[in-house]
Amino acid sequence: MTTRYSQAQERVSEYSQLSAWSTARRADRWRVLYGAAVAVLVLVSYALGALHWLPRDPEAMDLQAMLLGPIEQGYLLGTDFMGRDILTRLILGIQAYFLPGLLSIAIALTLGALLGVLAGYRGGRAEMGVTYLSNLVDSMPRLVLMLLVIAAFKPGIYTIMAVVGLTTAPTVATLVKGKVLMLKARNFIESAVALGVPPRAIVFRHILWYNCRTLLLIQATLGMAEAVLIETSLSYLGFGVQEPTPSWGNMVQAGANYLLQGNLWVSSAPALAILATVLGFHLLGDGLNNMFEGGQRR
Amino acid sequence: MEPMDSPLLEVRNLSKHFSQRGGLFAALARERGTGVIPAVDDVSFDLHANETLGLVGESGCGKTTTGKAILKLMPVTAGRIRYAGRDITVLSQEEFRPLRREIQMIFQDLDAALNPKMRIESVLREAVLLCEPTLASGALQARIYELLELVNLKKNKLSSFPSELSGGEKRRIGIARALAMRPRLIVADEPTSALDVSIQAQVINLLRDLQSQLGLSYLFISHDLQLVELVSHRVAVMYLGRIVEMGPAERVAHAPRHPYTAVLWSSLVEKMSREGAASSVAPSAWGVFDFERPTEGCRFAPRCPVYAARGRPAQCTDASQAPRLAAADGGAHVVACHFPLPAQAGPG
Amino acid sequence: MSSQPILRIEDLRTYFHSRVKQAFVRSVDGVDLEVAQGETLGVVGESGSGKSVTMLSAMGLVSAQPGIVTGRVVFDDGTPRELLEGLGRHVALERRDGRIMGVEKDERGWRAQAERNLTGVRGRRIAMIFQNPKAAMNPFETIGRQIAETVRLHTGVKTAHEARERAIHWLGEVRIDSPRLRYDNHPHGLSGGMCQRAMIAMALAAEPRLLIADEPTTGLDATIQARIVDLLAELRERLGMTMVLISHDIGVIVRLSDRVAVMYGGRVMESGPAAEVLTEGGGGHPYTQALLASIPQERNLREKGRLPAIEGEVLDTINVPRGCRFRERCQRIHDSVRARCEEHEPELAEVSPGRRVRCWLYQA
Amino acid sequence: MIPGRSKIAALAAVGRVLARELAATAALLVGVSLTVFAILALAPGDPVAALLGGNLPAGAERDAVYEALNIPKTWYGQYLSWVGNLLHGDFGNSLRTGQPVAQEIVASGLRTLFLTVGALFVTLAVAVPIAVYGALRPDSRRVAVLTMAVYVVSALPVFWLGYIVIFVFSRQFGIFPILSASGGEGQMVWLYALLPLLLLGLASGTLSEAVRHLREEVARVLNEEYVRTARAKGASVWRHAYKEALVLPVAEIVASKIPFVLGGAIIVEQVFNWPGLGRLAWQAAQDRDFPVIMGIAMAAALVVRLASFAHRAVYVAVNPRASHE
Repeated sequence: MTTRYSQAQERVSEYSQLSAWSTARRADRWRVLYGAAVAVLVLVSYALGALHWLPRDPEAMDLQAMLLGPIEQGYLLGTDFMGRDILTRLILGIQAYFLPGLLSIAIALTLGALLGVLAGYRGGRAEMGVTYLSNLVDSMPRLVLMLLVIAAFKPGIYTIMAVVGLTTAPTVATLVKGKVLMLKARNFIESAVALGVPPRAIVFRHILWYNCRTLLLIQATLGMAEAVLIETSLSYLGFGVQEPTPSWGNMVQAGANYLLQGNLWVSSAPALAILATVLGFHLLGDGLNNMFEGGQRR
Repeated sequence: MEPMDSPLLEVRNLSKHFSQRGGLFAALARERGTGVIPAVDDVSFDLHANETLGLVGESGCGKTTTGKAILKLMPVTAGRIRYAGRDITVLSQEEFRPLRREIQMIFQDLDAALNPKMRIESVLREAVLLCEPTLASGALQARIYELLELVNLKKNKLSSFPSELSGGEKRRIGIARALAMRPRLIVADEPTSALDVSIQAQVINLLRDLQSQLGLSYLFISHDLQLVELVSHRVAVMYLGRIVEMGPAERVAHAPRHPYTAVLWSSLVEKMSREGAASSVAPSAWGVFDFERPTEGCRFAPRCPVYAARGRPAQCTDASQAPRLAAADGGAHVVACHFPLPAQAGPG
Repeated sequence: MSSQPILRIEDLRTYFHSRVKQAFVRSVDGVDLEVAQGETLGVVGESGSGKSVTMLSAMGLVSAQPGIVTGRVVFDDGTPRELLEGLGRHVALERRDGRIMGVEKDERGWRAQAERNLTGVRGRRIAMIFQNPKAAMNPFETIGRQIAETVRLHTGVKTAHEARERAIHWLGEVRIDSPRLRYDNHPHGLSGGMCQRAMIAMALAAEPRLLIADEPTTGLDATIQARIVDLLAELRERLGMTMVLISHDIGVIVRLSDRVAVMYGGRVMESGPAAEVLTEGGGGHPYTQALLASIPQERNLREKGRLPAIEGEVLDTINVPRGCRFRERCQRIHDSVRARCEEHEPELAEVSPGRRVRCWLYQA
Repeated sequence: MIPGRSKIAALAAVGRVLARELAATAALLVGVSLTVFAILALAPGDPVAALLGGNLPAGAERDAVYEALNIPKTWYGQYLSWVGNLLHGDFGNSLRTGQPVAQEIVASGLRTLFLTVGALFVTLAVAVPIAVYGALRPDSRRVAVLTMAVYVVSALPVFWLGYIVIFVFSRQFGIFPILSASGGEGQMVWLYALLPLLLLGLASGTLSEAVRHLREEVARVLNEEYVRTARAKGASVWRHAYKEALVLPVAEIVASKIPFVLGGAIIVEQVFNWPGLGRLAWQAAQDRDFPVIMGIAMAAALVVRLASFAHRAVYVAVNPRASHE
């Protein structure tokens, strides 16, 4: 299996200003494209759901048309065991995790960036504190913590997502700390201080804006994927959104019995929605990481 | 402007002690039983306007720490630093920041001055705006071009990222960034050690031209005695945190009075010439170890050929009689040694 | 010095492909070198000159793509062996007016054949030591065991105990203090100088015919550098070791080399006896002379008040100009040769016995 | 610089590092217990009293009852008595069954541990080959396909996949022991135990993370200078690289992925009616059975911290530099 390398013209422009996009590997470009498409689709669907611009009434039960497969009798994605339109319920299902997901991302990123800069910039006790917090959060499996919070407060999805945000913050903090230490290793921070750059500018412009923005964007995409997984798992376990309000998790759960009797579609439609979304956000995060953070851009 | 003769920078009894640190100094700390390591121990010197003082010594001798202490990049354990007549040791970071403009630093690491994700244009724009915040965009652009001119870099470099620059170009951008602040004193920490020989020569010439053009003073820190002697008007040789010899560059290089300077010089020359210089101080005469445990009094004693030749006189290792910098030949040339080398023409 | 060359490199080219610039980095762009038995060849050049990549290619240690594209490397310690034998089959080159613009390479086939060619030579007959020893030695293993491993791999010694004794012997040979105790030290427990000595001992433990030293003194303090140079000089005398010494530090090269090759932009610009080539004023290649003149030495400065620096940047071997690759920075181009300098690259022609220069000034 | 540092000194250094790790582990467990207790204390109703003394009337009589059962009033008093019991292995009694929590946790804990360790083994068995192959042949098509497959599998919702697997097995092989694992016949149980294990190993979301981490580590180490020296001296690359390229990353993955796998176990146990800690936790969350859920949280935290301690021990044992820092 031979590989081809070629050079088009004799003289290559002095320093061609190729953007990260044009120099990215083909695989990474595809990942980012697919991921971005999923993200846009989710955003649009969320908006549709929020404005109630839905193809059908999510609660309307068409008893003649129960358990239809995809594109049967005008139902694009078929109907569930009570004859309700699956496509509409899927769109509405996004309400269950989208805003809460954004909340958890907001908490994780702001707290994480703050703690990360503190730990990296000040070092010493602050760094020990963040490391301790990070290990503390990692000590408990997230779902166990969720169950504990559920047992204690019977919380709504927003509280749950706030807890998810809090528990993701140390991970973000560790990544941001890594960036700060990288800049310290190059004496960049010391050199900025020596130039006379005020600490505010060092932290916000140099550390956070220039060096952490792609990192935080990537954490946001992974955070949304996590939100989907958490929400659907909890509603599968019966703690999230309850019937009849649709959530991808409880739709899969509700369809499970029918699945075991051979009607796969009613449970698989929401499951595939979960798969496509989580995969989309993972690929988006991974693609961006390879493009901006990866070192292999030889 | 203060009178010509009073120095721009006065450093008096500067000391910087670190709490227990592994590696080289651990031996010293354990030796003294204290957890404290005197990285810089009672260092004093002056630097006049338009003058270059070379600070030379092996790695770990405290020369970089001295430089950074002057720039208040690290707290000082003891001693006073006066810049342009003002005592800056007592100033807080806030109070000191306006003065930072006048005292700039060039770091050994070529990437230190450059944010990896920032194009060169924004690096220079930030520096210029720090110095003259009210500059209009036209004047700002002109100033940036002027800076590129000063360090002879082409304009098309402005849109490059640091990763796309060569070593020489990174160093020149670092210098341009420092010059944007219109400094009077530049602490240059090993400015050329990471560069190739031909690029090194360009940067040395550049620094000399800037000195004559802008009237800059340099504290030139390096481990390369030859380079320091070449570039500096006066040279201070440091060993394990102390200045062991200081004086006019030619004298320190050609008529070294401290055995360590002679050893430093001969190991360079010996490395260069084929047969090995017939220097008065044969390098292989002293200990095989890289760094023997430094002792009280003169820290160089364990490696010092004169100490060995004179049958290890007690004076050298007596804590109470630690050698102090004393004039060796009428003022300008001082040395800290009980048995300084005779003032004959040395090697090189 | 006309004895049979133990290592001969002919027209070696090693390219890397930069995806960012969609172009070849021509690190080694047609290198010819020879090392005679018992001789020390100094290979001097600035960063990016290709001096290290040349030797790494000869030893098959280049992993980036596409790697070696052309060239012959012959190692002859009695039985001549071609290290790049039969590798032409795995590479197809596409040339446009004399310059390689396309490479099609079967990496797997190439690597398998190259490894076969090198067995019994790499590590056994040719040993290598590298820069920054603390990173180049295995941090997880004691220096003693790493040396003993070489002894077991490449000498008749089989028993662990005997290998240990040999390793201690070699530690003594490189003047490490109390070798029996140092055997159990890890690289991070030693100073830079000590670690470099351990690496030299590890190379010598294989009792090689040729030692390649890639920047052995870089990164060490001046006084430690001098001691390593002493050690290499002493080993050369005592063991009659043939050595290739790669360095950007002209001082080290002068001190140790019998013959010298000066490299720039991936090619040899000049080669010959060290004393002749590396003395100022000698009728050498403009690059060598300019390099010698720009060393921060006392005599260079006093005469002209400024160091005679070579203008411009070191060639980045992506945009290799037509004609001589040093011409953009050369100050000795005058009208009689200007046309040839800009059009055709000069050959490495012999100007006097054992002395070759790649410059039109020295060719008819 | 001391020549030939004696073996004892080396062991002492390792001992110091491990002691520090033990202290850190203890500090973290205290932190977890405080967090768990805080969540409980902030909960509405009077869970604390329930925790310590069973169902109790609210209001004024409560203080009298507290007195009687000498339940400390202040929150830290309650915390200390709870932790005190914990240390004696008394996790309190389940509000639902009245049984001592400790027994239930140990019994179902073993089954979950079996599931978790098995799943981790499956994850690594798949991840290591793909990562090593990917690092050695970065551009090969097969690696790209494999990596994509790993991503898809990792994004699959575990519970749905569980149902599909059960459906396929029950439809194709006609075996579907409705009752829990303990009830099934001999041969079936073994096979039956494999399904959740495989599922948790492949689809718990850790597979793609493991492959990416391992692949980066292998690629990085193969470019380290000391590996190049190994090739230069004709020694085998893997003999020099295996410690930093495989042993350390695998240990790190096991330690860092255990919490996620334990989390995934809750779902898988639910799908397969596997009587492990996961189901117990789910049940406890339903009934707000605090002693059980708190006991499980502490047990899980203990397992995670022990795994992390083991990882540090491996790190220090393998890497002599570690005991130097």
